[in-house]
Amino acid sequence: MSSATLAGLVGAALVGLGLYGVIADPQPLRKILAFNLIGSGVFLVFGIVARKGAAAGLSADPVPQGMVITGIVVAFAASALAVALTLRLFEETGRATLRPDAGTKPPDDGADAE
Amino acid sequence: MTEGASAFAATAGGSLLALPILVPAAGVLLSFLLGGRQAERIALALMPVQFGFAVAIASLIWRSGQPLVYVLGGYAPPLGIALRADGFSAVMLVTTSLIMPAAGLYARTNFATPNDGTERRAPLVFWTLLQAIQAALSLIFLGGDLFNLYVALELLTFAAAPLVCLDGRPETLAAALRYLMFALFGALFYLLGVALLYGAYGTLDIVLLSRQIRAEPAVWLAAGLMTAGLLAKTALFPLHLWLPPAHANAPAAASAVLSGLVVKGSFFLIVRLWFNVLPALPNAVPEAILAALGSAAILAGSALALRQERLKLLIAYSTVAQIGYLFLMFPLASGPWSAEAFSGGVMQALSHAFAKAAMFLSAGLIAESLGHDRIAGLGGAGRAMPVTFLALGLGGLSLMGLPPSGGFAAKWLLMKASIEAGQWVWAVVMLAGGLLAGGYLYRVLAPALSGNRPQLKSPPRRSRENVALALALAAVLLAFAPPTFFAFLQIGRPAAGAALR
Amino acid sequence: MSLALDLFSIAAISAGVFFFLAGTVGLLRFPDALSRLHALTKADNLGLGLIVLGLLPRAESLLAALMLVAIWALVQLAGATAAQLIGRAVRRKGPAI
Amino acid sequence: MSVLQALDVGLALLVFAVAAWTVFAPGPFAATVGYVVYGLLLSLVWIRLFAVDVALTEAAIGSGVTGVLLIGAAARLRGAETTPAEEALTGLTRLFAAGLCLLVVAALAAVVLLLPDQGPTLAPQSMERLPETGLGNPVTAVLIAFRSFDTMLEKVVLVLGVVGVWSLAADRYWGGAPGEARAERPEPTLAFFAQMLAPIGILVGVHVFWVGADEPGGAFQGGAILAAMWMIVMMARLTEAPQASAFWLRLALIAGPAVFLAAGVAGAVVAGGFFAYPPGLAKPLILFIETFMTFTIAVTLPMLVAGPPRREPRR
Repeated sequence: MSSATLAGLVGAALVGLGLYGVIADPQPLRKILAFNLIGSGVFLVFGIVARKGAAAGLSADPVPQGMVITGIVVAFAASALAVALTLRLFEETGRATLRPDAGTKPPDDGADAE
Repeated sequence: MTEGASAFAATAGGSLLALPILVPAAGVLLSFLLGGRQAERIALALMPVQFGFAVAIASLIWRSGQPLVYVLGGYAPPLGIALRADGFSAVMLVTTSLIMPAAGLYARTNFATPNDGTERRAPLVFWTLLQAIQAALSLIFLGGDLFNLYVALELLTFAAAPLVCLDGRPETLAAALRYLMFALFGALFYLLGVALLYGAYGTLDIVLLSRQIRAEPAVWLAAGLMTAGLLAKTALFPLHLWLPPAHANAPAAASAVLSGLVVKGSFFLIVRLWFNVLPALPNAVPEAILAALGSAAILAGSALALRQERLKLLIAYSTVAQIGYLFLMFPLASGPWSAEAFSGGVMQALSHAFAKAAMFLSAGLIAESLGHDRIAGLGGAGRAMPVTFLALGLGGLSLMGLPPSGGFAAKWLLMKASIEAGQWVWAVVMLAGGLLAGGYLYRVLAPALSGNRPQLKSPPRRSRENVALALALAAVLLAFAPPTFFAFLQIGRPAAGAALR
Repeated sequence: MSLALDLFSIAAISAGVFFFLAGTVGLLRFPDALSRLHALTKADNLGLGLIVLGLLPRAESLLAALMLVAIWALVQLAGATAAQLIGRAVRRKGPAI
Repeated sequence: MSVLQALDVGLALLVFAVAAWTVFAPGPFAATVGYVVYGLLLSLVWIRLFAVDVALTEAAIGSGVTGVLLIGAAARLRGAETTPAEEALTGLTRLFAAGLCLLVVAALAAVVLLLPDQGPTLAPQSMERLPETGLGNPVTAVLIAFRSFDTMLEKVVLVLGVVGVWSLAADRYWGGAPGEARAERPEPTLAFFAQMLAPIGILVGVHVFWVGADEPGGAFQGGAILAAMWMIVMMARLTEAPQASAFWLRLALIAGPAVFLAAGVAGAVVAGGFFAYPPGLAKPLILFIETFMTFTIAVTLPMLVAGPPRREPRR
């Protein structure tokens, strides 16, 4: 198995781990971490695609690499916005939770539905 | 490569396509730099310009009968990025450029900079992000490259999420965070699908991809991931949980834009994906799944709307239901009745955009005038503010699908297509949805039009009522769209060819 | 000559790896924060230093060799600062880790 | 199995194990520390994929700056670590979530294994058109020439990120400064470290940006290193974040996308198309744009980490 395929499998596993974290952990900060795991898994899939596109004297296709660099910067900005929201929510309410206040939504769709 | 060259022969006037993206983007940067009152001035000044671009693009497409194409930087796809506009893009651009100024004019009261020119938080953020939404939507409607469209999706998320919690109350913060999480999830899954498509075909250009796509595992997985991601952003049942609190808690002008336009952005991409990128797939099963989720959304959204105690939440849940109608076009839009179903779906997107924007603006006026938006406390309010309730009611016509309204035209077309296709079940769902919509609107309108006039905290300003009314009338006027309008929608629609297969 | 340099590299890098290993074991096994810190900083600095030393003869140019030394120096600086700060935090808040 | 393959497998297992730790670690703080380690390991994976530009970006932004952001957040969220009982998921939901994730992993792994060893690629086209740009690094050419539209818009996303983060300020703090005020007596160790490191780091950042035209590196990576230096100096409280209302700060935040956008529009006038570079002038123009982009990234990242304004503005 080439190191590229191995990295692709790691990417697949990271997407799965992150997805589990996003669904199963109710704390926003843990969800943000999990989102970053999914993100890096997705980037790794781009990475093996780039590596398998080695040609013309390049050891990896530069186009997906450019996309990953763009993606990493966007992912950071998204984390920053999510962190700022979480901290403000914590300051306002003393807790950090995604549950909207009771009454604004029916009781049957709780945090498990994320 | 010769084949590629013909697809990217720059069409006359193609450079026009870059402007509706670049001009509001420049507006965002300038507004943030100059701050204070300039943000509002720049935003409002650019709106007619944006309308001009949209109309110019539409008329160029109309005159040539062909989609417009523009290649950025002289680097033709697959290496570079192309912009493309077909009939559907053009009507969505025009619709956006009409609803934006309405929301802007309405919002001037809520987001005014004080007379001494001191910069305030909410106005600066609102006017800057409103332009960002405009830029992001333009890019979504015009983008011809799947990764470029990912950037557009993120642009839209970053512009829309902070608007939800602009007033800073804890429940709005939670709603915004939830919205952001769903949007991030959606964007990442979309991006994963993009990676797989690039890995399979080495291009992300929509036209080049559509020529090469075959039914193979990577494509199916990519299609599934991208659709799931976009559905989360469109809030199709059962991924709708973020929408009601977010749309109901945002300031009214922002709600109008979020509910009327922003969810249509990701819906537009689902249409692009299935009709423009993947028409070669045997897509009966996935399209039936989309329509089944749409049906569930119609029934569940309407039923939940019936149970709401606050007007804005009711309207937000009705968005959940009305989004469902959009997805009924999918199983119907291949086959001899495809043109009708496609037109019906687009008509639903347009009429809901106008109607829902009108209703959220009306609800905002009601909440400001009464000091609350509890449905139980609306008795007689229709007598105190008749124009507002007229706008609310006319918007409601479209939701119910009663004539004369764009919603009626949409549902009529979809129903005709489903009967012609022998797929009765969608027609039944549409009828049930119409009845339920009638039910929840009756709950609001019936008490409001009877009973004693309540004491208003402050009567709504006539100009703001007129803005809401104009949007509602636009939703009504769509019912009278001439046949040429439907012919225009078909320009550049690839499924027209697929219908022959 | 080259054989001698190779042997030198192998010896220095192996010694460096040993110090890293020892430091890691110390980090995991020592009972409290300060002694863990002690294990980590001593071993890491020495370990990295030996690895850099072993790599020096293999550097392609003088610039590359200087960069290796610079990396070592920067890690020294960062490691020393982090250790100082952690030590101070432990003294202030008690050794609860 | 060769030594290199064995190292690859070991690295893969390590990355996976640390990623699992960040999901399952008992506390958020421990999980966050795990994430930083994970980011550094990941940049090694990128090196093994021969994507050095990405490895630099991942180390600087994905692990470094994101790490500072998340650790800061975890520290401030201490006390909110316990999950209220009503929010804990039932075993059944967890099982369902795990099943769904396994399904996604299995499908993705299968598709990854099915990808051909020599896949479709744009490497030849990139190399063919690289000379027009005057650059030597094809990744930089993708970012600043072939797909410059993406990059410009992504810079606008960063500006929106700052607007979004600032929008979370309390009204009375609008226009004020985020982060901590400058200290009268800064912590001596940290201050010494910042004073030592910052000049070296700035040199390295500028170097990484400058070589990016021809070698791995560029505006993103260099900008991120410069950003880190400013963050360290602020963390040492030798200086404080500027006021959000400061005109120069706003100008710095938009300079990158604004210059990029202006150059793109100018292309329509002088080079026959939006975002086209006039032949022969491409390289100086690209370096000009990149200079502003580097500067803007260096200012934007610390502002995103610093959060919304937290002090009343001085007028």
